[in-house]
Amino acid sequence: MSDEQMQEALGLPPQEESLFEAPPMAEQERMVEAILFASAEPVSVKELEARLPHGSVVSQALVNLQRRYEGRGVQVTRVGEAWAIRTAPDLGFLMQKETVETRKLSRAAIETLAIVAYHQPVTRAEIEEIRGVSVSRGTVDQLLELEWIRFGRRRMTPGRPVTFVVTQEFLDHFGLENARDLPGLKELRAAGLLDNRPRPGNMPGVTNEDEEEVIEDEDQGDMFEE
Amino acid sequence: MSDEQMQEALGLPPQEESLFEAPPMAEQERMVEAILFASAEPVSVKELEARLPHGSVVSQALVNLQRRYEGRGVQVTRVGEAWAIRTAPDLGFLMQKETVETRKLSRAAIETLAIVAYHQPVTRAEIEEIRGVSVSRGTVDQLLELEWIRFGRRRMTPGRPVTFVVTQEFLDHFGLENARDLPGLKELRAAGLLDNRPRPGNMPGVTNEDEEEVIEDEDQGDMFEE
Amino acid sequence: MADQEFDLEPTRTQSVAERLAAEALIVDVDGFEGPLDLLLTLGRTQKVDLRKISILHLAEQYLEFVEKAKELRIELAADYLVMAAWLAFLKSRLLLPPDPTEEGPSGEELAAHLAFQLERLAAMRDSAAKLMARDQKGRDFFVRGVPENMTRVRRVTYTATLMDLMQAYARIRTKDEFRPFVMDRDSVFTMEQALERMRSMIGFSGTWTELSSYFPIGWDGDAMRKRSATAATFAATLQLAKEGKVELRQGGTFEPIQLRRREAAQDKIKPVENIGPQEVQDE
Repeated sequence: MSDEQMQEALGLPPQEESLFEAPPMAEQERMVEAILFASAEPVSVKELEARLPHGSVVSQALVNLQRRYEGRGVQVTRVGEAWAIRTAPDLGFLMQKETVETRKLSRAAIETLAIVAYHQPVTRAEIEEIRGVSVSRGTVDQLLELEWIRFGRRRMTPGRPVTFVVTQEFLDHFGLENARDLPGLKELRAAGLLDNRPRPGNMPGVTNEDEEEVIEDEDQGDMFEE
Repeated sequence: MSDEQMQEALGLPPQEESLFEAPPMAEQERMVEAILFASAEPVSVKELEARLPHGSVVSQALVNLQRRYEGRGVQVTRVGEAWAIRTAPDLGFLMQKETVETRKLSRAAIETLAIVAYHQPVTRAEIEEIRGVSVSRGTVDQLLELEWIRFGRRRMTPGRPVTFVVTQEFLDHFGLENARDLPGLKELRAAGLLDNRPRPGNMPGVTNEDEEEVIEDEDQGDMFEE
Repeated sequence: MADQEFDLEPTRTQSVAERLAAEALIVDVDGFEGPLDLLLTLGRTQKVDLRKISILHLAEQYLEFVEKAKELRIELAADYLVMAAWLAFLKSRLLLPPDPTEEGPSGEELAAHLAFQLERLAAMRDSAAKLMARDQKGRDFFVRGVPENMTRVRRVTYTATLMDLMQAYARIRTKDEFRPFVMDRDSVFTMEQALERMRSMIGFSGTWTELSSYFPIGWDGDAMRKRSATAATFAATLQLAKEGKVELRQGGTFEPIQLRRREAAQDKIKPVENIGPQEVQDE
């Protein structure tokens, strides 16, 4: 397909009518391809737009490129608001050399991660409520260090507790386009299992032993100003 | 093209006759693609052969892959005895992240520019006379670089000094049709633009801020040699 | 919890296998992540869908577990014991007919919430397993092996407006002119003008004369002009006083200001202190 044909097929105005002289779509595709290939980290749509010539239609170039790589050895994948090229998962067996030994996560860490992912934004107290046991500092630290979770906004409830959310790195690591694609999310929601039901009356829960957190939080006030 | 067709086209023996059960050529291509993508270093044919399933024809897969990437944003290139995926040379400019910072023109520069605009063609000596202070090379260079002034005819006086005039670029930037359109002193005054209340420490007649300009000028005698 | 069982039958008919399992649990007490985890594990031995679990039965299983642990002199953490106490309370609530005078949630409500907690924990465990079973970066799929370094280029552009340009020019061209104020000059009487006027007039005023008599002709009509003339003349007077050329006096606040030429003989009178604006100073 020629550039003109492609542009027509995409319902884009012909080049001449464009306000800026954007390169043809095929050229925009090449540019996006080069940038995504060059980066190990996902590249945001915003950054692609900033780096491509004025008037480029990055979203379209991305869709075209993704289609072009379907079934190939590498894939164009979406990671939240960003895009990346990754090897096809079925070829992992060829990559012993590139395989990164990841630290084995404790059961507590894995469960905490899942709770943050499915319940985000979630406070530490809520994680503890779900697991029925207090969350050790080390567990949270490990997940923060892996850059799989980060601090979200403070909850506007007494004590203004911090919340945790999952990161782009989390999505990238588990090959998720966005947090809504978590396996079984819809079913869990439909079953009411993601509801935050208050514990009735005198039921035993987790008594939060680390009160120092409250104090420590005080001087982290500017951490969440975005 | 199907795998069989491709194999036939390449004059390869049909799959069934191969001693080992090598994957189809398209699959070998995917594998080579993934390995080249993920490798930190160029990969030799020997290593590719070791990593691909027995019976794979790596050299052919490489040729196919190279052809497939022709004209794309990245290329399959040979590096000595090894192969790698590299950004297409014409897209190298995309690998730069440019941050543009807009600054206001310095007082010295804007004054010099104004004198050139109002008095063109004007020599450097004349500019200095009007400003009452010497004009640094940097200031003139900056204006030349911005393409707001350029060299005009030499003045037919002793020493044949070069003159400066404003450019079309200048007129475009300031939205003027002609330098003669610039308002005269009387009009400036009537428009209330003659707000020249001297600032403290900057009394009229006092040589202005950039005293180093004078020194700097000493060894710049060659500035006007064309 | 419609199918809540209200008899102790299940405890008595507990199979040998279940008893053995319970004992194995006790040996493994360190392996549990809190009472809820233990309850979930116990619940699984009921071999029913978690939604149909008998909370009463579960409470009894748990209490039995705690009893066994005591017999074996295994020290349980406090929260296990708190849970045991609460489950004992729940059990009594479930078995006794509801007391209408009692406040707080009913036994069924408490049981329902416990069932919800167990189901939610089980769901999260399940989801965690599914998450970890996904293709993972660095294990199943891989990133670019030779990421290219992004060179950062900083470019500076300069800008100026036509206004900047014209103001700059105006600034240069009026540098030599001594006009500190820029306004509509028609209504402005400058101090320089006033000074000039007074220098030529002062020689003739040997007697006290009111300041207003020095105002230029035709400047007392329009309010703005009058104000300007007054200010300029007064400032000029101060300057002259400073120079020692005139004397000033005023009867009181808001009284008219009078002045006269200063004679050489009256040298002892100190000139007025430096009150005038800075610009007034001699060139």
